Amino acid sequence: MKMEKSYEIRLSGSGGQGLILGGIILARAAVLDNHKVTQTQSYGPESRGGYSRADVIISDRDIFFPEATNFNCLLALTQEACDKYLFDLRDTGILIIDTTFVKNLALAADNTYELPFTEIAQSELGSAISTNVLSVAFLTKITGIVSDASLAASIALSVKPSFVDLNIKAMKLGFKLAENYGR
Amino acid sequence: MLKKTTSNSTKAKTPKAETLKKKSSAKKAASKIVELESNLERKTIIMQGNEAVAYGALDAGVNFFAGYPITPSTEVAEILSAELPKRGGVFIQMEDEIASICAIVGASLAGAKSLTATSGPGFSLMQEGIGFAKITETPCVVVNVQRMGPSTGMPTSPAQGDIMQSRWGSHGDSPAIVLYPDSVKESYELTIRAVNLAEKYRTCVILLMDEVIGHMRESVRLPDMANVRVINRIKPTVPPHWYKHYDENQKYLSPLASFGEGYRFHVTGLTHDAHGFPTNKAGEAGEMMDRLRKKITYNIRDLVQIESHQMDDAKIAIFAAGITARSAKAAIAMARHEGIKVGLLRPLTIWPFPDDAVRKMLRDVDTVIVPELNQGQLIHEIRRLTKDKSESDVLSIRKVNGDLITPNEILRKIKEVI
Amino acid sequence: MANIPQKIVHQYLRHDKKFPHVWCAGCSNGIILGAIIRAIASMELNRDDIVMVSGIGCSSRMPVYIDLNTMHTLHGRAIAFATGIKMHKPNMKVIVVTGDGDCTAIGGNHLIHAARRNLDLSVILVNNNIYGMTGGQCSPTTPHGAIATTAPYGSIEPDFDICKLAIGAGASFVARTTAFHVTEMQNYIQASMEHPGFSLIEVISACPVIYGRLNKKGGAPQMMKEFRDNSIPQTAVDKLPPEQVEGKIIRGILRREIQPEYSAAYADLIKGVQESAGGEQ
Amino acid sequence: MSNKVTKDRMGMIIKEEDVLEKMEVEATEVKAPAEKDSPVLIYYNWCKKCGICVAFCPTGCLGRRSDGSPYVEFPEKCIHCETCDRLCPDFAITGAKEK
Repeated sequence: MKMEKSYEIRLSGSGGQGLILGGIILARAAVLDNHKVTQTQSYGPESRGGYSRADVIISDRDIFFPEATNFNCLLALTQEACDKYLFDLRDTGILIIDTTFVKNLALAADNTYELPFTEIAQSELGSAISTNVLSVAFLTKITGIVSDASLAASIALSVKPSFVDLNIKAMKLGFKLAENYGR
Repeated sequence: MLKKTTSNSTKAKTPKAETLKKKSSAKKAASKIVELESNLERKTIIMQGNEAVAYGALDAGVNFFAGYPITPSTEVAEILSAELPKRGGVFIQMEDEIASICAIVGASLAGAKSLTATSGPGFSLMQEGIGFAKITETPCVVVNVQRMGPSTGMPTSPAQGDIMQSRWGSHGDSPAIVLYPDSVKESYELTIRAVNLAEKYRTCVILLMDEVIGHMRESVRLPDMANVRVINRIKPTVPPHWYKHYDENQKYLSPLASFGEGYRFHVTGLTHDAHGFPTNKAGEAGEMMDRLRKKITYNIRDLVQIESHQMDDAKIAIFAAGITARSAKAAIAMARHEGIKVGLLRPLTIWPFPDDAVRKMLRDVDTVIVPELNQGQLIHEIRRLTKDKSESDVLSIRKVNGDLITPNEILRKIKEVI
Repeated sequence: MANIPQKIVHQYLRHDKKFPHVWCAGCSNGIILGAIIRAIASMELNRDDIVMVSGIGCSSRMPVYIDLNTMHTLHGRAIAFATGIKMHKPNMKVIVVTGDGDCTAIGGNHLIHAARRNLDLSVILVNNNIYGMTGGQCSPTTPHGAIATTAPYGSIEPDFDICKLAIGAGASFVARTTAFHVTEMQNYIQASMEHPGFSLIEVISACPVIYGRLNKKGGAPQMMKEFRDNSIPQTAVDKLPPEQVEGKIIRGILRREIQPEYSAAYADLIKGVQESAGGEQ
Repeated sequence: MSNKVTKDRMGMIIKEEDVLEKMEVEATEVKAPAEKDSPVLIYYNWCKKCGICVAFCPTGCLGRRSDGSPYVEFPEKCIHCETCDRLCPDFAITGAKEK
């Protein structure tokens, strides 16, 4: 992993998309890779809808400020989230957007990856429920921030036992999408 | 005293055999705690601040929790509702926060190690009960995961508005022990310390948390159970007729009997004499109030913990607690990168206020910056202690809008000074 | 010496406390305390295993005088403290002594929820229809039209029927008696302590110095006579024409049912959780 | 001997020691009946003279002095029912068991 001082990731979208769980999975995977990590979140009062974001900072030093301020990577699953946080992305940062909901990209970043994650989850996996894992797996493959094995182990530890198989399937699909992206 | 210490001074210690036995039985249980205790040596895991409080409480021997759901402290109750029955402890969801504090005080007098967790509005409701625990010298712990106020405020947003309330909130002016962690690991450690101090000093100890720390997940490696020191209350060793519920000794720490042990004492929220019976004689009332004060002031060296971060050569000191101290550390790293000599002083024990330590550390610096997520509370304590400095040398950064003070905001203030 | 009569009550009083006690002349609290003591004595309970918890008010001064494990707590919160004690030490008998204002105004929430949980507490609610200790303000049980210092023109509020409230909230043992019916009171207290579940005994009591004086009830003997003449046992209610029941204090055990008790249910939960945890290995 | 009376937190009057002393003095002034013959024992220090025992004694055994305190007027009338004992709010009357 090409680590700078620390690697800041923001997962953003709306409540119910499972972004906080996505953040936990990513953070736990980083722990399994022996990195130091903090994961914070902010969300509105509603469990479904409203804004939601999860920040993950991965570093090999002590992390002081736990919120992402200057992201190395931004995942945006809704138009509002994309509009709101895009300006805090570093110049060299990676932007990953879900084109199912993000139709209008105000500012084109250099490293932009566009895929209709929700649609893919719906058609390939039968439900939009694992959009979070699908997109986080895509993100980890693109950024190389955590190892594949750690992500798989983290998913197994973080989701309910009955959902492990579905999410592992989603993860593999995410990896595949990343490997084939742009080809 | 100036160095951050993680272990607590103690006399009592859990017997090792019991610890191991507890471990093996907990191992069987299928739950989150498997990850925590699957090895005798604990490994690094990811954990939330509130989870750390719950497991800290369990490791400290808490066996009674009464609480009422309130964001952002609910995870503590949720975890304990699952974990306490496994260890034979009691979890009860009460009808409100007032009932919760009363129930934990009642249980404590019956011999339990008890704890409750709440947030701003609930903490306000608990104040009368906290005063009762203090005057009756009953050990208990209140965890207050602070959120933005006043009133309902912003339930999922951080603020540090309860610093003064935790000290002065209960009517009738009594001393307080309040601890303030700045990380998930420290939440675990200070929860254990809070329970230990409550047992040792027979009072209600408050653990102040920031919403961000309560909900934040961090990679942590908790100490092995064998290294966790647990303090239990001193039990009376005299026949019942000689027992005084509020005994005097040089350190103002007195034995505590429990209901059902044959001591048949009386507990009252009225001003009382050494036996616990109501009195309105000025002499006895004054003695009681002195006792409440002195058991804190005489033991201040045991109570105060403070972290000194890069203060050796600092010309500017930042004084901050909890999550704001982490912003400050980030700002210090940036400032030092530019050659600015800044340091941080962070109280782990916020009340009693670490007067001596702060005074000593501030003597060597020119400027003090006090960032806090409120309208100015700690700043007054610092101004009180730095009489030789002018107003312009003690600067405040205040922010109450639901966002954290960022490292850049602190850095900007640092640059204003130089 | 041998001929000097021994009063059983005196053996349970704290001999080093100030007597005469704090209550006014003719106040029923002493009578009720005596009945509680006789109930405990006749049950031959070990007094180390009994806790008496009270809140704030005249009746709540009882614990100071009785040699048990005693606790005098916050206004309205006695039941909440008692819940903590009972849940940690389920084998102890927990008696709560409380007043009408203490238990049904400021502490109403704790009353209904303890009744709902059916936690094994014996709540002895001393109903004197007024806040005596603060000098005679109206309480939730001040009868409609009665005078109080904060209802100088007569109370316009309807009053609580505490027993109906407790039954409605799920209390499994509910009884009402008066301070005059002292043997009946003793029996009810004993029955409530033997009953496995939440029990509430409403004792209609006389406050001659404040309530009696404000409402021209006469002295303590007159008020006690009124209790005697103006109350009917519940068993007689059906046999009497309605006009003779109207306005009367109805005495008796109004509800007694065995229902799952909370601390026992919690003990079962612990057992179940520990067993299933052991079996999963 | 000052008649010092203080009020506690809720406004209830608490009698200080000197009040107690005063009552002791009173008690010696009232001549108690000869204990040996009396069917009930009255602790005058504790009696607050409410009159309940006199009012409810079923046989009229007890009488009331001019200051309001009870005394055994007709010892022979006592039926050892202990009504006075149970109804005394001040624990001041002890009913003797029948010999």
